[in-house]
Amino acid sequence: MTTLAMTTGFVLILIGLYGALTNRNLLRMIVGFTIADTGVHIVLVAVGALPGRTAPILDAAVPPAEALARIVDPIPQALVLTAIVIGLGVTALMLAYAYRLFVRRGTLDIAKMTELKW
Amino acid sequence: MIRRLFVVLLLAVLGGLFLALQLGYVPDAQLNQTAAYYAEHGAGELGAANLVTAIIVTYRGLDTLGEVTVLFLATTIIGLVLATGRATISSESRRTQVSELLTTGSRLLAPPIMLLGVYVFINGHLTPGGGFQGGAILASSALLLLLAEPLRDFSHSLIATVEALSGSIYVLLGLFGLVFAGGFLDNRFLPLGTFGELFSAGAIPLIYSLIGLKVGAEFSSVLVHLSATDTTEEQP
Amino acid sequence: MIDLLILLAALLVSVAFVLALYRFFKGPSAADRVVAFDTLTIVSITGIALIALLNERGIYLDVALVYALLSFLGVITIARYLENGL
Amino acid sequence: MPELIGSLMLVGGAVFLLLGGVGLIRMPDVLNRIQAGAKAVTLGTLFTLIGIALMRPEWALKLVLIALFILFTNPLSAQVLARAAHRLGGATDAKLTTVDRLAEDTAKAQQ
Amino acid sequence: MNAILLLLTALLCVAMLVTAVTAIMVNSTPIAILAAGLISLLASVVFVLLAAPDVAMTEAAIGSGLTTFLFFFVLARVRAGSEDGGEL
Repeated sequence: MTTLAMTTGFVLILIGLYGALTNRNLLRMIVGFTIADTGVHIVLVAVGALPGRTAPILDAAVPPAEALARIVDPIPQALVLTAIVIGLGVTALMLAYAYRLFVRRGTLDIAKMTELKW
Repeated sequence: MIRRLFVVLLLAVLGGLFLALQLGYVPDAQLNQTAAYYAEHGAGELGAANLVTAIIVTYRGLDTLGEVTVLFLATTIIGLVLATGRATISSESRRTQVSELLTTGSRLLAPPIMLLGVYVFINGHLTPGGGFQGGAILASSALLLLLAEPLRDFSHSLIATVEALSGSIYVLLGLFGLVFAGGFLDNRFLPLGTFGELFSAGAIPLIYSLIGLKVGAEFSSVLVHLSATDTTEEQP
Repeated sequence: MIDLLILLAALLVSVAFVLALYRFFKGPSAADRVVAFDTLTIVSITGIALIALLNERGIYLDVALVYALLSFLGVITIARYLENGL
Repeated sequence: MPELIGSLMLVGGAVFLLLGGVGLIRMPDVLNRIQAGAKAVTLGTLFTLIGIALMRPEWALKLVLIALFILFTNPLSAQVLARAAHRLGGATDAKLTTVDRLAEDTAKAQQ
Repeated sequence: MNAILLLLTALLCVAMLVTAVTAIMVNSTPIAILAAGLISLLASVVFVLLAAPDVAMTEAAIGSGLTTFLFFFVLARVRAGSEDGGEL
């Protein structure tokens, strides 16, 4: 189960990067970036998920005394939690820049923005 | 065409790297040292049932402060970028009216969504969820109102006040921890209480609620800034 | 007996999931795809409830709670976009 | 005994979900597919949630809340979507649909 | 019982991969954005399967509503201005 999810995450990163690098529309590039982002999250969570264990939340089902033997690693989960929120901030920032570029140029085609070419 | 070939080559190299990682990966049978410490002592030291919350708010609290700062910066930059973009596209087409059912339904549903957000971040130390999720849910209720009434005026000053106040009190609580307990953002300057009850785990619910309010205000301000990009007059 | 029934239910839900997914990929118009998207989210709620049942952890239901209350926002956004409302 | 009834209801709800999926494939046009996707699937989900509530009575409160939320939100999204599909045009098969009250009302309102 | 969870994981993973390929290959931008939203919804179920309900809740709260809204909002503004980008 863990291996399957990890493989999926890796393939999602590759697919997302392919989309971000080959598309010419700025919005489509951001979509590819979002997919790669999700892939990274899945890989990180899969690294922390030990097979046959349960969520790191202690209640009647998992008393604190048994926690060591029964819970998964909580640290990657905490990292991914913050990464998702930052990811939304970054996506919103990219979209705001794309919108500004569109207002200035009237196009979203990356090939028509030639200032940085040499 | 040559560019696409280059991209495929790059991805092939990256894929080979991933394949090597994947084949060499052996899942651990036991928790590593840090995680084992958190699992063994987290509940007793901090009184939080949700270990992810314990890590985010207390053990790695400084990282969270940095993260909230990054989010604040992103929001501010979005506000700056879009504030100069008010003069917009000329051929603004007329918006379709909102159906009455959506207006009524959104008025009915926005309070429960807000309530769910508050529930999620107040119970962050007991059940899954916490400030970041609760903040996103609060922003979702603002999004629903925005969808139902696109021309509604959201109070920018209210959002800014909530964000600034919760941010300052968050840092202040961290300093309280420094003075009255073990270190910056230590939650033990309030009594730990009984494990598993709502008012337990010291200052964790308080700190996480403040983070929730701050994140919710930040996301709402992003949404409001984006939706205010056209100021062309609308037909009623 | 009960285990078998749960297995049967999981299989049926999986088949429903696959059917809705087929409509999502095929769907001639954009509205078709959005209907499939809506169905997929609701089928996922049942999926999460089943996972909670199989893992014996009631706290997983909180995720389904958030799912049930927020997944319709995406559908409404897309519908408003389609009718030129955004 | 409640466990058995609960699991039977679970299977019943799953059958409704399956029927909703089949309807999504077999129905001729968008509006009919919205019927299948909204009604049958909502009913199926309610059944499965009630079944699980019978199997685990201590989870009943949360499950009822989930069911309530689905009852509130799903009709709303289905209605907004149907309206958008109607406005886009081509939502119905003209041979099968003879009455279109929304178009009549819109025409009346514009006069 | 483990077999069911494995089956669900496999189903979700295959669905995510196919959806990702669709999102990259499809011609119309709105459908690509819709597919990206579907990926994050499916990912949140995968997170529940991987015993990470906190992460799943974050992904469900952010991936479904907020991201989709931001994308479609910019897309609607772009469609109002010109022809490229917004056709269905």
